[in-house]
Amino acid sequence: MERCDGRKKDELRSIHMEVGVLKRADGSAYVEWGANKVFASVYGPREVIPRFLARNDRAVLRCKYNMTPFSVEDRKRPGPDRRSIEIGKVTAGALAPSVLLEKFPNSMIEVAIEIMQADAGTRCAGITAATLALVDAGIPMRDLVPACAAGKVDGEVVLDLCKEEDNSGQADLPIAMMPRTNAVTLLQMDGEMTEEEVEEAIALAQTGCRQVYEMQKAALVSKYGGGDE
Amino acid sequence: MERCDGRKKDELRSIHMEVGVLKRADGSAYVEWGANKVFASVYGPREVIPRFLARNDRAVLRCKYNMTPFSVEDRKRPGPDRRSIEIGKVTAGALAPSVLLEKFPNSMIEVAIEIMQADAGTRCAGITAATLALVDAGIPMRDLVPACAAGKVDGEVVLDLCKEEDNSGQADLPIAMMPRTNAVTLLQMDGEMTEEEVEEAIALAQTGCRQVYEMQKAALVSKYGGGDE
Amino acid sequence: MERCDGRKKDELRSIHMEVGVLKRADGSAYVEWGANKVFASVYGPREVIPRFLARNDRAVLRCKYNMTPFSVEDRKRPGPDRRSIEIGKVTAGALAPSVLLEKFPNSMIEVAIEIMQADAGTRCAGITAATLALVDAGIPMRDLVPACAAGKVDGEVVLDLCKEEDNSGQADLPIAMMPRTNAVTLLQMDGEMTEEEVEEAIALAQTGCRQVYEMQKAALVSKYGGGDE
Amino acid sequence: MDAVANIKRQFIHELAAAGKRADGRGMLEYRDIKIVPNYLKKADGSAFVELGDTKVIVGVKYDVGTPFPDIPNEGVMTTSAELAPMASPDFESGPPGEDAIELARVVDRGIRESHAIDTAKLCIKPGELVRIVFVDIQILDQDGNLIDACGIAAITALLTAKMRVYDSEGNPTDTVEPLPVRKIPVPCTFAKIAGSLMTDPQVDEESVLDSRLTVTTDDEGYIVAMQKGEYGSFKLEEIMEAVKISKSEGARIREIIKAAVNESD
Amino acid sequence: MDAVANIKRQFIHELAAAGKRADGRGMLEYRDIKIVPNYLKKADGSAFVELGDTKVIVGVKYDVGTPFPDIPNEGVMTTSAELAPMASPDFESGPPGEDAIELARVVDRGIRESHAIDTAKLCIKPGELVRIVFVDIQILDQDGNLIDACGIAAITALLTAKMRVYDSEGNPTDTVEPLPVRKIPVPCTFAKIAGSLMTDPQVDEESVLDSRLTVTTDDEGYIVAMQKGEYGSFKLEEIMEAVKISKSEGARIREIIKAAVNESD
Amino acid sequence: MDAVANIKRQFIHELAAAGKRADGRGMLEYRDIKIVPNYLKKADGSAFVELGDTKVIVGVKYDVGTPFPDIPNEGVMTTSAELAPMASPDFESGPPGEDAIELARVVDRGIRESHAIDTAKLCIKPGELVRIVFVDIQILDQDGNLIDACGIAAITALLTAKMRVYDSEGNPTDTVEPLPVRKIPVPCTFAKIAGSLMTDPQVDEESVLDSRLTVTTDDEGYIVAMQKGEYGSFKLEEIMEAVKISKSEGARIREIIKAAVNESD
Repeated sequence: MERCDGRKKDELRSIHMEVGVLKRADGSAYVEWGANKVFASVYGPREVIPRFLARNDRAVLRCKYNMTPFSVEDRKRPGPDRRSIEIGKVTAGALAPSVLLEKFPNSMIEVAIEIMQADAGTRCAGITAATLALVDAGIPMRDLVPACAAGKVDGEVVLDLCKEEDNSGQADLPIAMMPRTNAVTLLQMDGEMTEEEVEEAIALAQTGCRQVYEMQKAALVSKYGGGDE
Repeated sequence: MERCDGRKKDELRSIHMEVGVLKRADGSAYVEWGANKVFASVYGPREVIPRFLARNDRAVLRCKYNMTPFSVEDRKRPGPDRRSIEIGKVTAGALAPSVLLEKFPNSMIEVAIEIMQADAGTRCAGITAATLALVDAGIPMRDLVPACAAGKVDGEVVLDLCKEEDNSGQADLPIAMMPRTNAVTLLQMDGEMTEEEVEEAIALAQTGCRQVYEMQKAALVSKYGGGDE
Repeated sequence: MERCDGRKKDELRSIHMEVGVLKRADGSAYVEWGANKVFASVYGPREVIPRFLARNDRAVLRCKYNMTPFSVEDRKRPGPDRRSIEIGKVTAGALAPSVLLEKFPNSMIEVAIEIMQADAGTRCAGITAATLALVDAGIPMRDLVPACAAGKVDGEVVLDLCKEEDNSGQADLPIAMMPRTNAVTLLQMDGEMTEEEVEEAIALAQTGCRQVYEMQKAALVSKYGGGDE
Repeated sequence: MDAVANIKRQFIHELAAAGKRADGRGMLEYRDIKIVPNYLKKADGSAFVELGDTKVIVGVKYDVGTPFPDIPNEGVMTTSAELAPMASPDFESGPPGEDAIELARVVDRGIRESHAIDTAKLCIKPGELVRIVFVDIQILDQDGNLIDACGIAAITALLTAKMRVYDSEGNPTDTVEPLPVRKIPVPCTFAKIAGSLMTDPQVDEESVLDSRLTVTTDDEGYIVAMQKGEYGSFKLEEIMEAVKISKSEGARIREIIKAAVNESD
Repeated sequence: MDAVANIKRQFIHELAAAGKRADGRGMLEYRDIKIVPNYLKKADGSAFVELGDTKVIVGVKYDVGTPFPDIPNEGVMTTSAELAPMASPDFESGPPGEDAIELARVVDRGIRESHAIDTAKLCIKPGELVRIVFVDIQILDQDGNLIDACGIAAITALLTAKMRVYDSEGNPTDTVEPLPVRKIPVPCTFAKIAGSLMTDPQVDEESVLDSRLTVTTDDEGYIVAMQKGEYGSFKLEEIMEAVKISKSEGARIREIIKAAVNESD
Repeated sequence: MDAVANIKRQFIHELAAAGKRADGRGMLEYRDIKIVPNYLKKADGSAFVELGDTKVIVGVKYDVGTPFPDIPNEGVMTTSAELAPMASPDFESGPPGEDAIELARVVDRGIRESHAIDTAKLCIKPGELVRIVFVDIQILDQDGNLIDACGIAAITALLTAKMRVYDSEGNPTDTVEPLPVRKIPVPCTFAKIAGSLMTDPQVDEESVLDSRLTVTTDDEGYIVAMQKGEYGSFKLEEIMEAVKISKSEGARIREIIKAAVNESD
């Protein structure tokens, strides 16, 4: 099979990561993933506003995912739409299992993901960047959380769909995971796949996650120097 | 005079009531009134949120009236419109005289009315159902509050207009009352009536309310068994 | 040069001021400035709501500028637009230097400006009226704050543009000031002017402000009787 | 504050029970009504109304648009009210709340149900072009009985409103004509305090009333709209007494409106 | 309250670890499903669904409008859900929050991705006129597993929906025909509690679950949508177990839907 | 925190009174300006600008729509800014507040009043079809002086923007051409602290400034927009000093913009 951009079926797009790119945020990261350009920031742990959202047994994790008006083909109206709100919610679900929220009761950790340019796979790029920003902010985590999608294009299961493949493909299945324990923390899927294809896609996406995981570690090392991470 | 659905001038549409139809709500009721299908729920007395609305001499009574998007001929956009907000307000005014709000200072009682299908007279059906839901929730009341409209169709005062009559009629006059004391707690009117017609319409609507009152009592008896109510 | 309404280049439109025109407001004023009709009210110092906006070293000054739907040629939708919000903000900045905010920590002073009829120069008329309303409310001030615009029409710098001049002119430059110290507290400008024209316009607007200042004092005297103000 | 409110409440209730009011008015006596028609010149119609110390301005503007499919030959009227923070320490910024909505809808209903505006004459080109009339209510000073003050101001503003004549092609001509207003609906609002009915409640009376009733009547004495407000109740006899008074007071106020409009022409 | 919540949490977790549930159901046992198709007559299609004590109503209405420029020959479907205050003490008034949005989008995705509606047949006049189908979800009683209840109600309401036939000019005729529905996607939702998977979580189970997984399957056994929810995680084997169960449970529920729809015809 | 804020305030004020700044800059010295034109490829025009540690991105997109009736031969520009929570611990989610609105409007005014865009050339078919240009400002890192950073980014993004050519029928052709930009307005912002004027305030300086002044100048040295901000005041001489400096600093920054754009072509 020939992919539109010449990649092999299990090949990721080119990915570039940078940690600590913003001054004001407590933690930040930039991820370029194919044509996707994504910034993530973390503020916190800090006071919960409004107060009634506070939990006395753990920190509240809030994730905001936003596409800038100029990130997509047709200008998007500023402000949250239903898709953005859903992605913010599943992003929180993808990151929470790894964050030691119980260490910071009555506080709030805020993750913001801004998509400057979108080309399929922004939620995976966003989760990947947000993980780096959490580490940059000094938030203790059980594991890094890489994310990656697999999908079905021309009847075949392939890794990391680009926009063109996403439009013409039969299914898309993004996941996030904690590689140390193989725990899948994000899983969505839309399209049409058999049980076997689903299994193949998840397994393939996991190999993608593992590659992203290595890049995350490298990006952190290049920021914070070597170490035993 | 011949009414479009064959009813006599002082005849109600067929009405069916059921008490305690929902599990989660503290009290609930369902009323089918002609082609109207209406659910009502009550939550409370409970904590007032936001706090600054609390009253130290009585409970706050909040009534929300909502039409589902599919309840009317042309789909209604979800969310409150000006009509719904006004009906919520006059519904609170219709129920409040009967509820012993002074028994529950610093608390809130919340009534929700959801119109699943609308065919003229939804506010009366809603007040009738809400009263049952209040009783079902164990909220002490001075009296049941039945509601019913009269109107003017083809120059004649008739009871309980259906949609077709409401559209072609000259006036509509919904009331609610506490039958024990003849106190009218809801009164609205739009159209064109002489002083005498207004008096006739209110008196006729009161006979309608008394019939609804009996049905309310029967519905409560069938739920909670006999008794001296 | 001939101005469209026959005024001289340094001549104000006719201005009428009245202090204390509303009963409920703590302070109020009405200003008619050419065809502009403007009411201003002041409430406070009073409790800050919501609480978290309170400042423990001074009063919070909030200014709301609003155009009624019928104040302009084409009906304006009710509610704040971006222009109104900006004018409210710069109005607060124009008045704040003069108000002894530090006398009222943990409190709030609220200025409302309502434009009933607009004909260029509403923000200056609003600041002029708001100043009178502040005095009427008994808020201590360092100085009155008159406001006035100058602009460039047919290549010449003139005082106090009316709507027709504003539409055809090359620049508009509204200011507010505290005449005792010559401190300019509002300054905006749009259009196209040379450095020299800007200087001329500000100087001319200042002469306008001084005339408005005298009218403000006269209006206060006629309300509160003579005195040494 | 609660203590003060209670004293005020008791004071007004005792007066009312004795058929008296704090400002010395009779129970069925309105405060002075002052009407300035055509108060504004950028609006197509307007009125400034004072009812005692209550002050309101209504501006009427029309726009041109497409008719609703089910009434292709009729123009449309829409009424909005804003309880701007200027008018009362109790009003807040933001979109209209339930009080502003009820106010606008009760005023609107009186005009609409009396067929005061000949909406057929608002049609420019059937099915294509009609006039849309916006009645905007602005409260300056809330000293009680906004419904009546705004009802008077709204119909006065409509009576003063002018509209451009369009030719058969739907193009505007140079001629203007009055907005086609053929009725003068007048709302009369009652407060029930300590079992007594009174008209034109002042704001302190409003703050302690048990129940409120508005009856809007038209030029021929028809009742065109009614609205019971707040948390109390009325007996049938009380309602009918209010209806009766509304007819006579409505007629009286209608003449004040007519005189003011004629004077301003 | 916190203490009570903790006791409930511990109780349900201990049961789950032992493969048991508070209401005595088996881990993979659904509560009773009761479907009333065509529950309403003003809607173009509707269904009332009870899943145990969870009660939801879905109404389908269509309107006619212009197509999206990039799909000129296809109609459009849009799904909305409101978590109305009636259904739970935890729901609040206001625009849909993230839970309502996720619910609507997961239900929508199952219908959309299975191509259940033949959107080409919603086209009236290519590039000019298409039908827009609104699927509105109303929750009456939230006793757990809203996704499955609403997914069942939505597809049932669509199956009962009728639409008017238009002639080649784009004018409505007197004939109505069924909405073109060709698939019955069924969502199956799992809760993971104390490491154990269970289907159809009741609301108390939802309040203490670690993680949630929904798998939507179609008539041919294809997986058409998946959604992991909440703050926990799943192993690949758990996911595949859920997928397998979804296929069989989906098939079972699909027959219940079909039987209910057939009965109502 | 209040104590810390007071110490910071006193420290910066004392420095300013002595003509000094915390980061060692001269009073009229800008931080480094770094411009990446054409930073994005999905936008029609874009720029990434760093002003010291302040980072902003502006994207330009255009759409095609109908002109305003009163300017049938002209396209339209609209500028929006969002102070996204990413950029500062003080920014919150939600619709633009007054700070974001002022920022967008001051940037917009400079471009609009200098007639930087030849809006006549945005017209495709007079009275029917014009281009609508959206300038969207996104703040990544708020380290002070957003107005200047965003003003620079906005005009740079416009200078890099391309638009499709339409034929006389109003149909898009394959050709693209630059957006018709003919001026480079540059805003210069001053803070007044302890009586001293300084350019390009850093965020700590902003937090303690008495007053702010922005002067926007164009290529010919005309002043095209001014805006005094915050709660202090200026003397005429201070204003004129700021105007003079704005002309020279504006010219200097204009060359940096030109160089960056030329380099990227």
